[in-house]
Order: sequence, then structure tokens, then C-alpha cells
Amino acid sequence: MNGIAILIVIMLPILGGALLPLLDFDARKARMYYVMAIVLATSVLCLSLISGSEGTQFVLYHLTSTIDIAFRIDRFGSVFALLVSVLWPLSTLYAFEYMSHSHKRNRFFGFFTMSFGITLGVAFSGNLITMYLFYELLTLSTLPLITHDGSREAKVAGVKYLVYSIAGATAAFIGMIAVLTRGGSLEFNVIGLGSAVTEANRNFLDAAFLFMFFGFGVKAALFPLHGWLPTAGVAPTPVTALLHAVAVVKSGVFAIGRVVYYTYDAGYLAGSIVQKVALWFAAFTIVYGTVMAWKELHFKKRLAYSTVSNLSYILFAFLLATPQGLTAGLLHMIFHGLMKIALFFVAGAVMHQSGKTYVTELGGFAKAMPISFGVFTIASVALIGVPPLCGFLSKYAIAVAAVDEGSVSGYLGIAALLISAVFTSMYLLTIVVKAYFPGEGFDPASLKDVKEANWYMTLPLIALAVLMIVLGCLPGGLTQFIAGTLADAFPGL
Amino acid sequence: MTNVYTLLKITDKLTLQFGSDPTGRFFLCLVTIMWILVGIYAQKYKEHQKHNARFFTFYILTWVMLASLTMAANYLTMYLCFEFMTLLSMPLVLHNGTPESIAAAKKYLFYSIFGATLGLMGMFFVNTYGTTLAFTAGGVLDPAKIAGHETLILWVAFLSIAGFGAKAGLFPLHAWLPTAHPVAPAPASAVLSGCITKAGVLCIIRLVYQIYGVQLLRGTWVQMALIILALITVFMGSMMAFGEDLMKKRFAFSTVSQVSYVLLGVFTMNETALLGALLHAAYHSIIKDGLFLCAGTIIFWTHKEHVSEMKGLGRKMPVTFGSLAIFSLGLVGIPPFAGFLSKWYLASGSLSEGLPVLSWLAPAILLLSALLTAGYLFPICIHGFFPAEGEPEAEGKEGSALMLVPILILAAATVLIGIFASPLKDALQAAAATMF
Amino acid sequence: MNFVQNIPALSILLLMFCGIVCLVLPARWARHLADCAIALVCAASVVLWVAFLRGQEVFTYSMGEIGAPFGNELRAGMLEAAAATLFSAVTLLSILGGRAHLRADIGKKKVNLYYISVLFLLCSMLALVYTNDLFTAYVFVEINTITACGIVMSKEDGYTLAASMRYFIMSLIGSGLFLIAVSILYALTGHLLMSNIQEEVAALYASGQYRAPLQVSIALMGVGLSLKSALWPFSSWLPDAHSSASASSSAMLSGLVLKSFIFLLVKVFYRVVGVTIIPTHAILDLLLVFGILGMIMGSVNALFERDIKRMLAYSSIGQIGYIFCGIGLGTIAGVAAAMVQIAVHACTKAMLFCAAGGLMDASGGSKKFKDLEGAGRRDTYAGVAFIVGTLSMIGIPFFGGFITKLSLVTAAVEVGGWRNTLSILAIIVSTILTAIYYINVLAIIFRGAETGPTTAREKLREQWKKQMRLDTEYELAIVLFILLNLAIGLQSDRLMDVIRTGLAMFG
Amino acid sequence: MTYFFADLPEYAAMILFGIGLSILMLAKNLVKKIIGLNIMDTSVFLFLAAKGYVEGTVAPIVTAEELGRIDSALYSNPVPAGLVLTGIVVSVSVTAVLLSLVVRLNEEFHTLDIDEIIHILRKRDREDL
Repeated sequence: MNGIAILIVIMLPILGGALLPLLDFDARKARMYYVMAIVLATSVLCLSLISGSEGTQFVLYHLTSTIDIAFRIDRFGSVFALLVSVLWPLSTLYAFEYMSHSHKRNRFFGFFTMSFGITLGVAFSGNLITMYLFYELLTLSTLPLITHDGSREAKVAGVKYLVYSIAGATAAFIGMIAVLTRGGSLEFNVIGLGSAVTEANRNFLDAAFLFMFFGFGVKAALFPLHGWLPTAGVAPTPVTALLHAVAVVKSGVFAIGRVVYYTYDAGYLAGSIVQKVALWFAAFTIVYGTVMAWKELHFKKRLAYSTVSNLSYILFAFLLATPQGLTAGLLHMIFHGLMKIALFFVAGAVMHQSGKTYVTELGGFAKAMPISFGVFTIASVALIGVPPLCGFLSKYAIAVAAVDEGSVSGYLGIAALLISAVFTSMYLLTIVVKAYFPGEGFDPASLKDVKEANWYMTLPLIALAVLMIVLGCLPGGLTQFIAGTLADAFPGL
Repeated sequence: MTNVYTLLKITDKLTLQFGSDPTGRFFLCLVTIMWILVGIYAQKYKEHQKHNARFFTFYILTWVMLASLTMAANYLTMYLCFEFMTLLSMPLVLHNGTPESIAAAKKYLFYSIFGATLGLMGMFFVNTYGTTLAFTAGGVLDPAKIAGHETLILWVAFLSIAGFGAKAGLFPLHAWLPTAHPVAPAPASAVLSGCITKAGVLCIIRLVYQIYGVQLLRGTWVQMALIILALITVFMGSMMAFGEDLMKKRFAFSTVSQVSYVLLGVFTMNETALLGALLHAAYHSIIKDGLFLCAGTIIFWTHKEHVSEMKGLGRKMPVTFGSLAIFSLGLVGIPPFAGFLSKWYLASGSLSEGLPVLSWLAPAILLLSALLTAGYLFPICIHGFFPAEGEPEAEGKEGSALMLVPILILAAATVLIGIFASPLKDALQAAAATMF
Repeated sequence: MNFVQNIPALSILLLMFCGIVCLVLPARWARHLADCAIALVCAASVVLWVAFLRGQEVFTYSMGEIGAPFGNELRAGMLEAAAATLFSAVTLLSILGGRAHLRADIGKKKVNLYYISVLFLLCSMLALVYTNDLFTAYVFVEINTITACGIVMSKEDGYTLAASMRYFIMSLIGSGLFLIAVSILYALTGHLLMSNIQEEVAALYASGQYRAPLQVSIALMGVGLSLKSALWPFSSWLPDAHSSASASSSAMLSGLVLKSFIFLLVKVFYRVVGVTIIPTHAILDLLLVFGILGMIMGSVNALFERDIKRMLAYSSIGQIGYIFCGIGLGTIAGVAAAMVQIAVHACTKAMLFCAAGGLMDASGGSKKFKDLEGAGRRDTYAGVAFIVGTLSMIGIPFFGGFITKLSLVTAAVEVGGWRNTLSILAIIVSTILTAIYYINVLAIIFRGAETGPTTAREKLREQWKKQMRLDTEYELAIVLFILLNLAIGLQSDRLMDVIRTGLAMFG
Repeated sequence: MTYFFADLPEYAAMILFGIGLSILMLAKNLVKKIIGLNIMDTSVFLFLAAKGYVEGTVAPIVTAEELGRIDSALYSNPVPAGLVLTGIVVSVSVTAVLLSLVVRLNEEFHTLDIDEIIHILRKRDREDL
């Protein structure tokens, strides 16, 4: 029964989205109600599934003798599903306003809604191949969103996105098959590959891990493979915010977490050379991303580079292969989702209300758009990692996990984390300072046409700000929820 | 810590707690008194500037955070208050809104955040290698856990202490001070220099005595390195001040130098030196606030910012320049003015610690620096009152009561605390004793 | 003798006979006859296949009274039966799918001639599948060439004539090489039947005699057949021939004709040369390298193509590369992957060519991208077909292409050395390229100016009406193609079983 | 030397095959290509015929009463002859088809040069775009 429920949760938005162009709503309102109803229904269903049906396993189809299309609800997936299903309705609401002047809204909302189901599919996948299926579909369903405005730039970005993503997915697929041939199964079993690991297999499995790590690392914007993310910023902001700060990129991170803890087990990785290599890449990406963000002047691109950096925080935590690392990574996954989506929403609100896209043009905006920039400030401070806002907690957890792990690579990561924190303050607070204190010679009349966005946009922002503060101060429930993954991933604990 | 109040329990280990101990209370009193005096002064000075509502909002918010910082009962709370204090005091620096002031504010912000981040790193390690994050005399590190990781812990200690040193203007993270002070409004410069730098000092005291513990640090390369940094700062600050013509910048370099006196006492790690440090913190707050207020007054009435332009101005502004002379005497450390006693304790504490070379080098540098201090402060007063022959008559007039009263109170304090030092000394001695 | 053992010979003969009869029939009857004959052959092949599944042993069927080693033989196993089923089914669907075009392209008078070509083409392909005799293979290779050129040039415009000329010449070079190789083999072994040659070849190898001519003849056969199956760089003729022909011709050429030669090549390698000897032969390395180059170059060319049929043709070159890559890996798993790809590509590419015909119909007959904008909305069947084709080509689970990729990667990760690295890299690169150009097509055929809300609905209704008038045969073909693709994707275990058992029956 | 002469037909066949193949590939004129094709095919027939002929044997024509009592080594191999015959049929039909195609091409393009034909088509293509 619950198996069917998983299927419904995944298929409802996919079908709902696919039907949208056929239904072809005349009125904006009608489409809005339809989309919102689907999204909300999915979210509610998903949340009730998470809370009530943990441990459900469900095989949809035996694709081959060794490959099943299977779903399951475990805590690890639930965390991701929780994040997605909370943020999607907010983004949808935001998107209604943001896209109100755009063309081809049916297509946009169709794919936007489909992506919801597909992302949930990634979260609830019961084995690697199912995850691969949804992972590929996610690429395809988000591609039209990136190229939405049809400009040349958007097309180039789309091609770039496609190339990177498909390459990554294929590489990951090859890794999976390698695991399948030597490990015999693609299921997420907590024993991992323990029984398959022999001296002869070790190198082979190491190579397979790297294939999957770098393959999924594309979506997770790992250093040499991150190039698509900043260029994908040409997409409409709800897409950039939700997909390129939460759903798409997190699905890459999520997949790597799955590989680390559920395909290979932590014991396999701990101390191995591949772990070190992976950690170095993550640490380097952390620094690289922040530095690039600091150099970047385009508002959304700056945030995109910031995402590059922050995703590697999560990867870094996951790759520590310790219980603390796992929980810390998941915590940052959620918190970064909240913070980054808020930042993007503000960037979008600015673009929508004034058409400004460069951070240098934001002088004095705080006065014109007080709510937006209030939230922006909160999110910035949170992302820098100032207690008691949420970003502090997760960064703290990651760093402590690294200290506990105690290897040189771990310390390297701490250093990266700290450098990144400083740069984060530099690239975000300069915007805050600019917006609040435009300085001498600023002409307030130049902004008299800029108004605060309406409640479609500000309500999500306020909700996010409240979440950031509340979860930062009272993370108890959430951390407990996340700690539930340990029972799965570390059965001995 | 007594009267610990738990505001928020984020996780089992991470709590927001406030409490009070003698050291904290001392800093709280100091900061609050200064804030009130400077606040009074600012009531007049505000005529000089725009956006006063904003200015006073942040002025008060900064005080709130600073006061919270003095009462923070654990590492996390301290870090929180420290970060927010930085963020909230930044608008004070950029208040004038000129491009330079905005750049300076950013510089201040990023130096502080960088320092705080290094400080945060300490917390990561203390979380693992310590028993608690709450401030406990003698340190919280668990000897069983750090066994085998001493090198690591010492590095962490060094970096985190040096990180908080950014706020206190410790070399090499001092550069924001001379940039931020000249562009900020005078009241802001005053509290920035007199009080906020002390927040850095307080954080360092907490780390050295109540987190890492004196046992761990005493006699290690970390102590030596920190003392050397402090001495470099003391000497360099004085030298730079000596060569600087812009008055507020001169005072800013002076602050760099003087706060490191305090840090020197903290790093020497015995009761005498710590007493000297606390005393000097109090004296320096009073004196430096006074100096900046004087500078503000001069700028307010005459728009003269350079020392070289102030020849003969003392005759037009006798009260201001008189106070300036008293502050100068105090800062140089001429008995019976305030600055003498603290330097005495600092020097004797350093000598009694018995560190190789540094034990005698430190007093020597203190002495040298005092000479330099005299060199960069006295000429202002001397030229002010006795301009050379043939100098054109200076323009200017004496300020209003709102400005003069705080200055006079501070000047009086400089004299009185110097003469009747024992109540303060006894109180601080008790405070210092609780640290061991 | 069991009845089913007659099926191979009967289906070949039936097709020939019907082909001859078509000559005198009017167009309409020729059409029905061809449909029925092919359907019958398809059904018979299924029966044969089922018989094998039920435990029928591999058998040989002597043509005429003279037995081995002199007589002419057919030989059928699981794989042959499956291939025959696939070939006849896809032929049938291709004719259905491209029927509307035939009328336009060929003219009513000559349609019966077209059906002769089709029947003989299928006949020759089945013969290539079943034959156990190399010289018979040669004869049918030539018949195949003539009929394949026949269905290309039946359109009779300048393009098709020139293209079929080039195709012809290339094919003749290939079959010439094949012929000389057969002759040399015959000279060396004194046999023409595959099983007998294999014994002799094994003996020759063991004795070490005539090593050089033997190697040369294997190589010549490999080159000759890969020339005919358009292995890059021998593929220059393909885009012209496949793109200019009528839709169903293109579908058959791309989907089947190339595959029949590959099937023959596999038979030569594993039934003539033998599974123990062939992996040591350098021809495999050559095929692997050129297969990989084909995977990439075909896709690169397709990437820059602005003509939908040419793009599909280039894509075929890339996909043929996959097949050769699988064969070149030199393991049974690799050959199995190649076989899967043969099946998957046969039904996918044939579907796409039929759908491309539909798109062209919906765009005033032009095959240029610039005219095709929004064609996928006007002809939704074609649109859906292209979506399915794209998903399959990228390798999304549930679709046939996924199984290809799965089996190919499984084979590739298990071989050692440079073959492993090279083929894995090639798979990644070519997947990317494939994804780009197919998605590009999707973007084009689904693009279209957003119309106002009211007119959109009216248009939809209008479209609906137009759809109802469309060719039901075409729609049926597309739907069946999609189902075939999904069937391979969903029942791949059975397919793999068939292929493995079939390959085991080769040996 | 005797060895060489013994295999003379085979060598000749190989050389002819090479010539035929070269003409088929390289000649521009379509009719020449077809001639090349025929040379190539004929060379193979020569090869096969040479293989079938065994020195000192007679044609394999056996009457009914001789059946079962004969030594097969006395007769030439009949199979190559059959192959050659089949091959000639195939070759003839291919040639016929090709020639008809050439006629059609000539009608359409007024040339027999394949390169020129391609050139003309390219030009048409470009005009199309």
C-alpha cells in the first residue's frame, strides 16, 4: 500500500506537469490554482509518507535479473524529500509572480512541476539504478527550464548543462555497472560492498567509486566539473533558486552520500586513498567557489559560485565517512537549501522589480525593498555562520566532524571552511553594505520606481527567514530526525 | 562564573549562556561608563553629521552586544556576541558615507570576521578535546584527550588567540585600526578605540585563562610567539604614531600600541601582569576616549585634522588642549597620572615571569614605547599652547558644555584614578586572582 | 523431421515467390501480398523462435538432396530465429510507417516494383541470417545490394540516383572483398559450409600452416562486411543514401540492412573462424578502434547537421559504431551487447525515420530544421516517437537504449587494458553528443510561437481533427515501434537469455 | 620457378583483382567503374577455376553404373565450376542494374563523372538553403 503511495507522490506532479500544456489554461488564476493544488497535494502526501511510512520497500519492476526499479523510504532519503517538499510550494508561489510577465508559462510550470516529482523520485529511490533513472530524467526535465527565455545565451547554457550532466550521469552509470559486476547488486544495503572487497577487487572498486564520485560530482558542482552552474544562472530565478540551489545540485550531493554510505560503506572508505582524493577535491572546491564568488559581480552568478562552494561543504562532510560527517552533511544540506534559496529569491525579486543584475547597481535598494533586503541580510549572516542562525550550526557540525575524524585531509577541510567563511562574508556583506549604505552622492530619486515585491514573493522570503532563525535556535527536532539515518548507515552504532 | 543564565539550548553542547564574573563585571562597568560619556558628547557632535537616528541606533545596539559579550558565559555565546558586535559597529565606521569610509568599514568588517573565524576554529577543537565550552578558570581541555595531540592544540590555541587579536589590533591583523578611525565620526572612533578593542582583549583573556588554561600555554612557543607579536605591535604602533600627521590616525596607531600593552600583560600569564593588563585596559579606555573626544572637538569647531595645522590653537581652546595635556601625561605614564601604575605592574610581572630574553626585553620596549608616546603626544600640546614665532593666529573657539563636560570628567578621572588607585587596584587584583 | 525445421527455407522461398508474383500484380494487390507475406514470415519466425524456447535443438536444413560437405545448407538456432523475427517485424512496420510517402515518392504505377525490392531485400536478409554456406552468403549479399539500391533509387530524383550509385559502388567493393576472401578460404580449406570450414581452420591454426593467407582472408572478410555495414570511415555513402530515400526505405536501410551484414560478420567470426581463434586476431582491435571513432565521428557529424534525415543517418553511423565496439571487445559479453544494439537500433532508428517522414509531412515536405519548427506539435505521433527515441538513445531505464548501454558497459568494464579505457571514454563522449543532437531536435520540433489562450484551444481542436484524418497505418506503426522499444527495455532479461543461448548455439 | 608457374593463374587473379578494385574505386567515369567491377569479378572467377582444376584429372562426369566404384582423385573438383557459374550470373545482373542506373544518371545530369554529379547536387543543396 505504501509502495503505491510512493508511486503516487512521484507520479502526481510528473503527470500533473505533463498534462499542463494539454489543459492549456486560459486564465492565469486557473493555472495557478491547478499547479498549486498539485504541488501542495504532493507536499502533504510526501510529508505524511515521511512521517508515517519509514522503512517501506517497494519493487516496481524487475528490469533485469540483477536490476530492479525499486523505491524505499529511509531516513536518508526522507531528509532530502523533506527539504524538497517544504521548499517547492514556496518556490511555486514565488514563481507565479516572477513569471507573470513571461511567455510560455504553461511549458514552464509543466516542467517545473514535473521536476518536483522527479526530485522526489531521486529521494525515494531504492537502489542506484532507480536513482540513475530519476537523475537522468531530472537533467532532461530541467533543461527546458534553463533555456526558457530562448536567447542565445540561454541555449548555450542549456547545452553546457546538458553536456556536463550527461557526461556525469554516464560516468556514474559506468561506475554503477562496475559495482554491479563485482559486488553483484545495486541495492542500497548497509553492509555495502564489504563482502565483495578483496585485494583483487580493491583497485577496481576504487576506480568505480571515483567514477561515481566525479559522475555525480557534476551535479554537485565539484571543481573541474562545476562550469555549468554559473552559466545556468540565465534561467528564470525560481529555477535557479530551487533547482540550482536545492533540487538539482542537492540530488548530486545526495547521490554521492548514497554511494558513500549505502553502496560502499563508511568502513570501506575510511582512510583509503580514494577518500583522500575526494576530500581534497571537495576542500579545493570550497575555496575555489568562494573566491570565484567574491570576484564575480553578476548577482546571480555570485550566488551560483557560492553554491559551488557550499555544496562541497556537504560533500566534504559526507566523505569523512563518520557518523558525525553524515549528520553534519545532511544538516548543511537542509540549511544551505533554506539560505541559498532565500538569497536567490532576493536576487530574483531585485531583477523582477528593477531589472538590475549586477551587485554594483544595488546601492540603496534596502530602502526600496526593505523586506527583501532584511531577509537577504539574515540569510547572509546565516551563511557566513554566525550563531544562532542556522548556517552556524551546520558549519560547526561539519568542522567538529572533521576534527573528530582527525586526519590531515580533515584539517585541510577545516582550513578551507574557515577561508571560505571569510570570503563568504566578503562577497555577501559587500552587497548588504551597498544596499543599506549607498554612501555619499547617492540619489534616492533614482530608485523611486522600485517597489517592494508583492506578497507572492515576500511571503516565501519571510517564511524562509523565520525558518532560518527558528531552526538555528531550536534545531533539536531536526537533528534528531537526521540522526535517524545513523541507524541505517552505521548499524553497529 | 556565577549567576549563569541559560538563554537558549541549541544542542546539548551548544548553549547561549550568560553569567558574570569579576573580570566581566569590570569590563561591563568600564564599557558602560564610557558609552554614557561618549553618548553625551555625541549629542553635540551630532550637529556635525546626518542620519543621526541611524547612528544612535547602532551606537546603542553595539553597546548591547558589547555588554552581552562581557557577560557571555561560554565560548559560543562569546563568539556570537563578538560577531554581532562587529556587524553592528560597522555602520558606525561608515557613517559619513564617503567612499573611503565605506571602504574602511569593509576593511574593519573583514579583518574582524577573519579574526573571529580563526577564533571559531578554536571552538571546533575545544568541542572535541575539551570537556565543556563554558568558561572555567584553569581551562577546559581534557588532558586525557589531548595526549598525543599537543602540537595540534598549541597551533589551534595560537591561531585562535591571534584571531581574536584582530579586534585588539594585534600585529599582523592591526591594519584596520588606522584606516577605520580617521574616517569614523569622533564618538565612534572613541568607543571603537577605547572599548571595542577591549572586547578583543576580553576574548583573549577568556581563551588564555578560561579555555586553554595557563598550564597548557605557559612556557611554550605559543606564549613566546604571542608576547613577541605583542611587543612588535607595541613598538611598531608607537613608531607609526610618531610619524603620523593626521591626528586621529596618530591616535589610532597609539591605540594599536597601547592595547598591546594590555595583551602583553595577558600573555605574560601571572597575576601581577594580568593585574597590570586590566588596569591598563581601564586607563587606556579612559585616556584614549578622552583623546578622541578632544580630537573630535577640534575637528568639530575648526575642521582641522592635521597636527601640523593646530599650532597655537591651544590659546583659543584652552580647556580642550588642557585636557589633552592631561591625557598625554597619563598615557605616557608619568606619576601620579593613571598610566603609571599599570605599566609598573606590567613591567614587574614580566620580570618575575622569568622567560628567557623576553623578561627584560619587554620592560625595555615598554620604556622605549613610553618615550615614543611622549614624542608623539606632547608636541601637540606644546605647539598648541606655544606656537613658534611668526605663526599666523589660529582660528577657533572653545566648545559647548555638552562636549566639554565628558572631556573634563575623563580628564578628572585620569588624575583621580592615578592618585587614588587602590580601590580599583584591589578590585582588579581580586578579579585577576579568579583567573588562576 | 520436425515441421518447424522447414520454416527458414520456406520463409525465404515464400518471399522470393511473392516477389516474383508482385511483378504482374496491380499496385494495390502487390501491397496486400507483400504485407501478408511479410506478416506470415514474421509469424513463422516467431513460431520457430518459440520452438527454440521450448527446447528445439539447433538444426541444419539441406537444400536439395546433396548433404554436407557439398550441398547447400541452412542452419537455424535461437539467435537466427530471433533475428529473423526482428528483421521481418521491422520491415513490416517500416512499410506501414512509410506508406503514405511511398505513394507520393514513387507513384502508383511503380509501387508494385518497390514491393518486389522489399520482398527480395527481406528474403536476402533472412538468407544471410540462416545460411550456413559462405558462397550462398555472397550471392545473397549481392541480391541485398541490388535490392537495397533498388529501394533507394525508386524515388527517382537526382539525389537518390546519385546516392544509390555511390552506395552501389561502395557495396560492390565490399562484396568484391568478401568474395575474394571466400575464395581464398575455399582454396585453403576446400569447404564452403561454415561448420566444415571451422574444423579446417582450427586444424590449420593448430598446424601453423598457411597462417598468412588465413589471416588475410579473415581481414578481408571483416573489411568487406564492415564496408557494407557502414563502419566509419567507410560510411561516406550512407548519409546521402539514407537521407534521400523514401521514409520506409530509409527506415529499412538504417534499421536492418546494415545489421544483416553485421550479423553475417558475427557469424563469420564465431562460426567460421571460431570463438577460440578470433579473439587473438588483430581485426578485432581494428574494428574496435574504428567502431569507437565511428561512435564519435558519427555523432559529431550529426551535431552539425541541419537536415533531419541526414542527422538520423549520421546518428546511424554512430550507433553502428556501438555495435562494432561491442564486437571489437572480443568477448561473448561484447558480442551479446552488439546483438542487443542491433535489435534496439533496428527498432529505434526505423521508428525515427518513419517519424521523420511524419514530421516532413507536417512541414510541407521539407526536411530542413528551419522548416520543422513545431512539427512535433502538428504531428504528435512523430513528436512522441522522437521523445521515446531520444530517451532511448540517451539510455534512460525502461527504454531499449538503456539495455544496450547496460550490456555494453558491463562488457567493457570486464575486459582488460586499453580496450576498457578507450571504450568507456568513447561511451561517455558519444552519449553526450547523442544527447545533444537529439535534444536539439526535440527543442526544434516542439518549438512554436506561444499563441494567445483562445486561439490555442481552437488550434488544438483543429489539430485533433487533422489527426483523425491521418494515416492510421502510420500511427499503428509508430505505436508498435514504441511498444517494441519498451518491450526490449522491460524484458531485457529474456532478450539477453535468447542472445546468450543463441551465441552458445553458434559454437 | 616451377612453383611460380604452377600457381600462375592465382597470381594473375590477384593482380587482376587489384587492377579491378583500383578502377572501381578510383575511376571517375561511371562506365569505367563498371568495367573495373567486371575485371574484379572475373579475376575471382579465374582464381576459383584455377583452384578447381587439378593436373591430370578429367571432368567429373560420372555415369550411373560407375557410381560407387570410382576414385574421386581422378576427377577435377566440380564445385568451383558451379561457383563460377553462379558468380557470373550475379555479376551480369549487377552490371545490368548498374548500367541502367548510369543511363538514368546521364539523363538527369548529362555527365558520367561521379564527382561532377556530386558537385551539381551540392550546388543545388546550397541554392535550397
